[in-house]
Amino acid sequence: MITINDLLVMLPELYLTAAACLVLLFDVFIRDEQRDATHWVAIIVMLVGIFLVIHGQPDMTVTAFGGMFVRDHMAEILKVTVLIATILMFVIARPWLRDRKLFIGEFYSLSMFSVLGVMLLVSAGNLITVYLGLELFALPAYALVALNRESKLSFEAAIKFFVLGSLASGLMLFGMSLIYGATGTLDLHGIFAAVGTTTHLHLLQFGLVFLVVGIGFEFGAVPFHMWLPDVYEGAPTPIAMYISAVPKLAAIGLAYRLLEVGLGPLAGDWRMMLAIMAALSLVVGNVVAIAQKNFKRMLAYSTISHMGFVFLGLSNPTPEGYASALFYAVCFALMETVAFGVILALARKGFECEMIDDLKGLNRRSPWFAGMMAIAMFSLAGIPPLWGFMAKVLVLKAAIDGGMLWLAIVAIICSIIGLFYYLRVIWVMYFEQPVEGAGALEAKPDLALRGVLSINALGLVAMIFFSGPLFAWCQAAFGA
Amino acid sequence: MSNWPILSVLIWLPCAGAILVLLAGNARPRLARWLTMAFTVITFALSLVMLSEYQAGPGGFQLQEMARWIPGINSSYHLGVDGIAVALIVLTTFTSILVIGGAWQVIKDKVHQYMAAMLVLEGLLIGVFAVMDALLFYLFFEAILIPMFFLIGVWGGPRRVYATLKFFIYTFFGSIFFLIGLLYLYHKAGTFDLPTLWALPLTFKEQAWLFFSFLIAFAIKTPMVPVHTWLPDAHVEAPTGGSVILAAIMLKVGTYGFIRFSLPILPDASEYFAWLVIVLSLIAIIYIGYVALVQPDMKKLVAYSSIAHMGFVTLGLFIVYMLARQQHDVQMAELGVQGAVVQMISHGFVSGALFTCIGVMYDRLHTREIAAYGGLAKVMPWFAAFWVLFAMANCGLPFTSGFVGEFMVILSSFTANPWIALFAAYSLIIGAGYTLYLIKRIVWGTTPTKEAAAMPEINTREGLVLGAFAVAVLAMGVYPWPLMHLMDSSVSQLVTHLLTSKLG
Amino acid sequence: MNHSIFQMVCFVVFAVVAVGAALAVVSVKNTVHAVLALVLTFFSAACLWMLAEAEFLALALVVVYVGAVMVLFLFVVMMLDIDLEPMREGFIKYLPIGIGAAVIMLVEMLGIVGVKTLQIPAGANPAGASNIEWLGMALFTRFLLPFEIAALILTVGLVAAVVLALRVRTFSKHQNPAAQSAVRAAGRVRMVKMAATPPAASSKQESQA
Amino acid sequence: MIAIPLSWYIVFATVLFCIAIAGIFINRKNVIVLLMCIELMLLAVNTNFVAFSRYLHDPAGQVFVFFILTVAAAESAIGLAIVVLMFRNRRTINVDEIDTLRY
Amino acid sequence: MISQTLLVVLAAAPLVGALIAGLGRKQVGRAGAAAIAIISVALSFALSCVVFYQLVWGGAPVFDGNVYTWLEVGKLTIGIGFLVDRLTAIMLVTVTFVSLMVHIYTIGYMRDDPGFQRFFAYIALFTFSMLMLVLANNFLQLFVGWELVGLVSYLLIGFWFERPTASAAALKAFIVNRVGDFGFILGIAAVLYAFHTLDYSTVFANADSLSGRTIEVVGGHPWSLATLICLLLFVGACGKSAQVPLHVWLPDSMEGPTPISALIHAATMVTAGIFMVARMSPLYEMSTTALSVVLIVGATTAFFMGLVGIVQNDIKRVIAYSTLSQLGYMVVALGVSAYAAGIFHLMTHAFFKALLFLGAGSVIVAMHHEQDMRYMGGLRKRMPITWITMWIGSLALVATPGFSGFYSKDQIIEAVGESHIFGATYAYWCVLLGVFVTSLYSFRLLYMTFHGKERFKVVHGAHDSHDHHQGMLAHAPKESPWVITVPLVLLAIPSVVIGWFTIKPLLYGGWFGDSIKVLPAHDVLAAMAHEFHGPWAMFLHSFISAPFWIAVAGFAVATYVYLFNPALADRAARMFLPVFKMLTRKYWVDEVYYNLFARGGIKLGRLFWKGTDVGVFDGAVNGAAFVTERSSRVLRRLQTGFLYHYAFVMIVGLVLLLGGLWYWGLR
Repeated sequence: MITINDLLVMLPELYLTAAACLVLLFDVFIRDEQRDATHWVAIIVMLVGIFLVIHGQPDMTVTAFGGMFVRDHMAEILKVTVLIATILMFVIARPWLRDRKLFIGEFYSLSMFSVLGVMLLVSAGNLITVYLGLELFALPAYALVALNRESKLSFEAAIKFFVLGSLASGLMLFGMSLIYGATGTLDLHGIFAAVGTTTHLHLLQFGLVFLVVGIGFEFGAVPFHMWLPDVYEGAPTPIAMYISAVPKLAAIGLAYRLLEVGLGPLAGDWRMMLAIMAALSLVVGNVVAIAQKNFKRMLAYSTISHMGFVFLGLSNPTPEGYASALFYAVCFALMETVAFGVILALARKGFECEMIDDLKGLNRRSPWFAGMMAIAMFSLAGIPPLWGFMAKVLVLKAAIDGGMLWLAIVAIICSIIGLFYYLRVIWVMYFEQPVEGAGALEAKPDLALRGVLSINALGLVAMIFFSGPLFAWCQAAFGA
Repeated sequence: MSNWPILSVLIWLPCAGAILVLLAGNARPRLARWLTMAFTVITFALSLVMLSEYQAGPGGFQLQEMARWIPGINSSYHLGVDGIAVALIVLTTFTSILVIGGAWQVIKDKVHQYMAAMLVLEGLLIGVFAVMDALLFYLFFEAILIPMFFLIGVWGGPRRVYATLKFFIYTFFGSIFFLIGLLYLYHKAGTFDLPTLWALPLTFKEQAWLFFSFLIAFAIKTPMVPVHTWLPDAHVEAPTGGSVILAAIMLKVGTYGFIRFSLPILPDASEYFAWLVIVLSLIAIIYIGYVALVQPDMKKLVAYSSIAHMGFVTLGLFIVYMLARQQHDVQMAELGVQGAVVQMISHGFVSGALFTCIGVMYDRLHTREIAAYGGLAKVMPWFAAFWVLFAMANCGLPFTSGFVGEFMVILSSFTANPWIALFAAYSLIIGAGYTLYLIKRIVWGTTPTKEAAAMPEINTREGLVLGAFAVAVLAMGVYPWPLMHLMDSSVSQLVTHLLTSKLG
Repeated sequence: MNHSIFQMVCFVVFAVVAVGAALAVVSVKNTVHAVLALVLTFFSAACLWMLAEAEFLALALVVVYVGAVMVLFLFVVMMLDIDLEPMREGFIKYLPIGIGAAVIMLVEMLGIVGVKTLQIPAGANPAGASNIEWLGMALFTRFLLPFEIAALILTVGLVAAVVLALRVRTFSKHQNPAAQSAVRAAGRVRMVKMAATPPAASSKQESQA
Repeated sequence: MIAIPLSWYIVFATVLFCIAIAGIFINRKNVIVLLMCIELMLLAVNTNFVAFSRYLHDPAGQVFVFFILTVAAAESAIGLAIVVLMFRNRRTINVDEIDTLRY
Repeated sequence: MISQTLLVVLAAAPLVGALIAGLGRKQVGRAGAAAIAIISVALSFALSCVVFYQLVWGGAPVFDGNVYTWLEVGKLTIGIGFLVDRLTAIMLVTVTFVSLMVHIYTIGYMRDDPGFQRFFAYIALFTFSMLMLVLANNFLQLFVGWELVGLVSYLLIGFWFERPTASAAALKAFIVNRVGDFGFILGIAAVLYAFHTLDYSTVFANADSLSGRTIEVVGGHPWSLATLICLLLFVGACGKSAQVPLHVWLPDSMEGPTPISALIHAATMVTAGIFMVARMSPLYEMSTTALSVVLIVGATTAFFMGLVGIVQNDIKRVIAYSTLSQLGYMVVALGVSAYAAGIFHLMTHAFFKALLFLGAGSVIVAMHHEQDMRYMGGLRKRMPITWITMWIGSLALVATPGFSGFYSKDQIIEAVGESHIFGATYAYWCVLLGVFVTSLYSFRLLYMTFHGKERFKVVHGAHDSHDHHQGMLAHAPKESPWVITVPLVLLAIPSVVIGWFTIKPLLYGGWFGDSIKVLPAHDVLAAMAHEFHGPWAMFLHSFISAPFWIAVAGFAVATYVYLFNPALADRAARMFLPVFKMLTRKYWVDEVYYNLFARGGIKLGRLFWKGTDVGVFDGAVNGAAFVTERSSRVLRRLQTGFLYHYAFVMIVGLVLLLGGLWYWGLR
């Protein structure tokens, strides 16, 4: 029976559903000049969402709707991070959107629906909810990527994202169908329980491969990464920022739900697959990023390599391993927002600050933004004392503890290669002179943007002190 | 024991200072300079307080601090110093003052950023020497790269991009293997706390793998042949202050790593592979000596000479096993280690001074080509006197600091094996060769150009900086006992620790 | 027995038609034909589902897919006015690769699954309940949450499609709710101060009229 | 009572699935055919679910199919909207010509 | 009792003087610098005399104490301290006396030099360094002094740093000395290895323990530890005392101002090696092999370097080769365990060789820094005091009976005759023939300089001593001022008489006591003691001994050739051209060294730098970067931009994962 308790458990989601619909409606009655109202309403809505997620969080895992919905600490962390990342996107994107006449209410409502999808996905307790959450996240994302109708690149990115995304979800569904056939249930716990007794283990393993492919796509791991660079480059920059941060968090939830909660007993199979994908991602991502001239595209390849690191954590199917992967994903999401945030802040009407060369001499024009970008780059490169370093340490540790020393070594060698392109960004900003007439390098005077971005960047530094509590939180999420 | 966290203050005070200096902004260089100077001087004073609070007699790790950091992986904010660390910290704070003084009017562009980078660097370097947690050590160990990267890149020479990248990626390359090694150790021990790791039993195979993962990191940082090529490039492109810090302190981080990690954690592998390090050290001493001989660029020459001198440090550290374990001569082993550490400190002063000298010349003529100079003794007699003094210290003249460490290492290495001493002592000849050949070309002789003849004598500020270096160099040479006494207990504890095999 | 043979024959026939139609979908030159082939595939598949006693879904497939989605496809195909001639270039060239990859995949899939071992005896449907009732009960009890999410997805689809495809033409007449709601009395009615007496000329005209 | 072995359904679905996938990368010209291939793929998946559901006597599979159908409809809408967008921008829906984003 | 304070003052006074003279430039002034330096050295000299008195006549015991601890590692302690015994005392007096003379002399010699103050600072510093060396009570401090004198020598040779030859000579001197030090420090290391201490007292007390101890330097070949130690230490002595094959620096060191040649390169520093070996006598006595090596090296130097002196034309170089030769004599004495004789010759040589150098300096000043004897001649009338004192010095040098050099050198020759160790016969012939050679070049020098025709021209208006034409002088040479001549006279006196007074106590009176140790088996002096009946008897006896007549022969040849028949010298040179060439080219040793070590080193360095360092090490690094970048350019091409390729890649990934599962993973 569905009771009021079931509804209370998923209060944040219910709230957000209602809020998103209201924002959609609200915006209709708003004139273009008053669009700021939508903006701030959306942000407040999200902030309240964070409050609800944290405040209503029970100490232990709670389920609702007969196990369809699971509310646990892992979901909590992911939801909070996703909400934060989205708020950051809202704040940082506003001037950019305004310059490009994209400052429309649908941007906000679609984003919120997408976030809702992620929240449902990471709380899913059933293959059906997994699938629906995924689609609820993905469909608005396709639309958002295509949002800039004037752009020649936007729709191209969207069509690639859409076709490949649909292909991936089709593959995943195929896998789900096989798993369903082998276990006779769609409930993740049920599947877990049935793995031991099923007579169709091969069917199960076979389905597993398809699930892994779907997860790999969501992460953007090689060889299912092909969409990623094109989408990053083609999508409007705020959306690229969103795509870079949120799906990765969703994917962590997805991977944990499917692989551990559902198919934990098959860890021996899937962790090898993840390890192989990790190694490929690390190599391809880092190596190809070196040749990139477009900053967003470079970040895309860097993302691919970072997903390799996340897999490093996942390849150790213990609470520690998952915690490190979660930690990494959270950290990664917040690093990406800084990197994208700076180029968003520097972009102007008719000038996308997209090429790495556009950043030349930034330190002379806007030392503060150059500093934040430098922090982001060093953090992405995993140089201490920045947050990215802690994340790297934790996943490497997880891999080594999991007996994947070879993978850890591949990872570090690749991160050496990766260092090159991160440093290039910094040297372009600091060691080179600004291009003549590049007045655009002065950052936007938007106070909210500056404030939020600064807090985010300084957070990357400060987190070295607070990694302990966060990691403890992540560990607690997986019952360690 | 003091009850206030002096080590933490030492680490974080300069970092806090850096923030203040950054806030001073580009428009107020004077404020930035004075603020920086104030912070370095206060830090130095505090380091002297630490020196006085450290009790050399009992040795061991003192002034310990412990706080939770990342309990999830049993890594804590654990600080503590032994005699060796105390000495190195004081070296750091002392040199920092001189570097700031040296850069006073030389750096004109973005003064606040330069000064802030220097302060951060100081804090981080102190951190490296003061930590007792492996992960924390790694954190500081690597973090040094960031300010250094900016120092070379922003205020450096024309090929700075190549140099910084090479420097950064090279050193990162090494240390990342170190990280893997640390994580493996964690895997075995379940903690990053150094004392636990020192006591951790390890099989020989594990030790061997870990040894190489550590070696590659420290060898690059030290740097040892054949992974030294980043150093000359980095030095040549670095601004004077960067060079000084790089040579005087950063290189010590590598050898300090040997002392803290390789030797005590992996005694058996270190013993087994000591020959390798010894051979590399000897190659550094001789081979690099010859390379230094033909450098047309002063900074490169001194940079190569640094590599050769660091060879003595690694040599002194690794003959320990031959002495202590194979010949049961603990006395000589201690002499070797002590010599290595003294050499570290001494090299800090000497190379720092030499790079400062080169900086002074560069400020006047804007070239580092040896051929562009000559007859300094006539043009700038005081400066020439400093040059000769530091050059002599560089080739190990007695009563200068350069002599003490080399002397001790050579003495103890003879007992290990006369051939090692033979090759090491070759430094006496080749070291004198390249240093005095340099002196002959720039200090003696006649001025090659009108510009070179019109160089003004050093001003008071430069004189003070060089004078401070000179005092340090001479004091350490004439009366090294206080320094050794400071470290004696720690060194003997280290050697005692090394005597026990971990193989059980 | 006859009954079961009949079922098998039916299955084979529909399956062959469905596969053939599917092949046509990916290979025919004309997009409109491809859509129609897809419709045929769906029909055949619906029949197969019917054989599996999933009557509701079979019907839904026909109604929803053939009736709505495929029509949408056709509509778009017609609307876009696609040049058909160059559409086939390269098809033959890449066909072997495509077939090769597909065959390898097929072999792997069937090989791993071990089709022969895959035997679950099919029992009777639960007594006393039709397929639709059986499904309905599940849908609105256990699967209520997904049902709601699905509703949300449809909403999103709607919104997204509108955002993307709606082109606001300047000459078209459309409502602007924001403008409508922002209307105030002052905006609607303009009070005009007028002279109490009309000008003489106009009164003259009036009088002439 | 049905007499058709489960494996027949599975084989059928698999064949359909492979055709759909092959279609995606054989087709180099028309984006709409890509969308149709995806529909085909989903059909294969649905067939699987239906069959399993029937043989396992579990309604969940068929419920899943129901949702897949729903989502697929929404998906097609968005996909076609993007295609329309593309056609407006480029006056073509040729897959071969959308390679501005590369390397 | 000798107080430690006194010794500290003794040693530190010159250091203080040096610092004040050197650092206080304007504040002190030229006269002030000179005064301070001279006063400080005079103080040292006075205190040295006090020490000498206390030790010899005051009955004070040997002083051995540390001033402060220099180094402490575990149980090993090395201090800076003093050991004052009679050996030290005699060195102290000699060093400070000669140094004082040179200080005074410098006032005149360097009067017009802009580096006047610097010069005083250097020589005072030198005195300090030498005192450190002499006073040392342990090997470390010995090495400290050893190197410091090398430093000052370097600075002083390169004093006129604007001359390229001077700075080159300075560099050469330092590096060749460093080669010696290289051996020396290894020797110290060996001592530490053998005794676990560096204190003289302990080492010498336990020297016996060396017998039979071996060390395997080369696997399977145990070497005597004593021999190893002694040979390594002797390498140091070779460097500092300019013995073959490390002699090359000394002739070149004449680039320095003449007072320096007198002080450092004749009287004091170069004798440090002799002093050191004498000091180490307990160790050397443990190894006959080492003594033989010492003997042979010394003998070779004594004879062959003397030969080179015959063909030199530079007045200072003649004396320099003479110094080499005389140092060889001292080393020979050490080799036959006649340490006392070596020290004795050291002392007498210090006086007369300082005298000769200062005399030469006087000539050079008079000749406006013209040093080539071919442009001199007939100076005796113009500068009589110099002339006479130079004659006295030369007579002492050639061992004219009665002069100080006679007593010391004759005893050495005799001692070699008495010895029976390996190489003694060779050494005997060398030293004997060396007497002839000494006589020949000494009188050649006198004749070419002071006698015969004046070969210089006085051209008024030709000024500036630096770029003059050879043999052209602006003013006629005249006698030097009193600050130059007084030291000459003061040095001439001991050159004549010191041998007479000191031979008996020093050689036969057991005067050195415990500071020199000789095994009875080696003790040639003891054997000679039976035949010694006092200096007067020795003087008389000399006229029937071989050395005297050999010296007379040398005198006769020199007189005939250089005074009466100068053309004969050229004829002889042409006749024995190969020999002549060999001597003028100094056996080509310089050329060989230069090509082998200097140019060879540069070439090797260039090879290492360009070849190995840049080529291999850097090449590997840059190559790795290049390969990465290239592969990046290639790999990015995979991202073709075509949707169907992307899908294809995904499917390939799927197929591969499935294949992998099928192959490895199925259970």
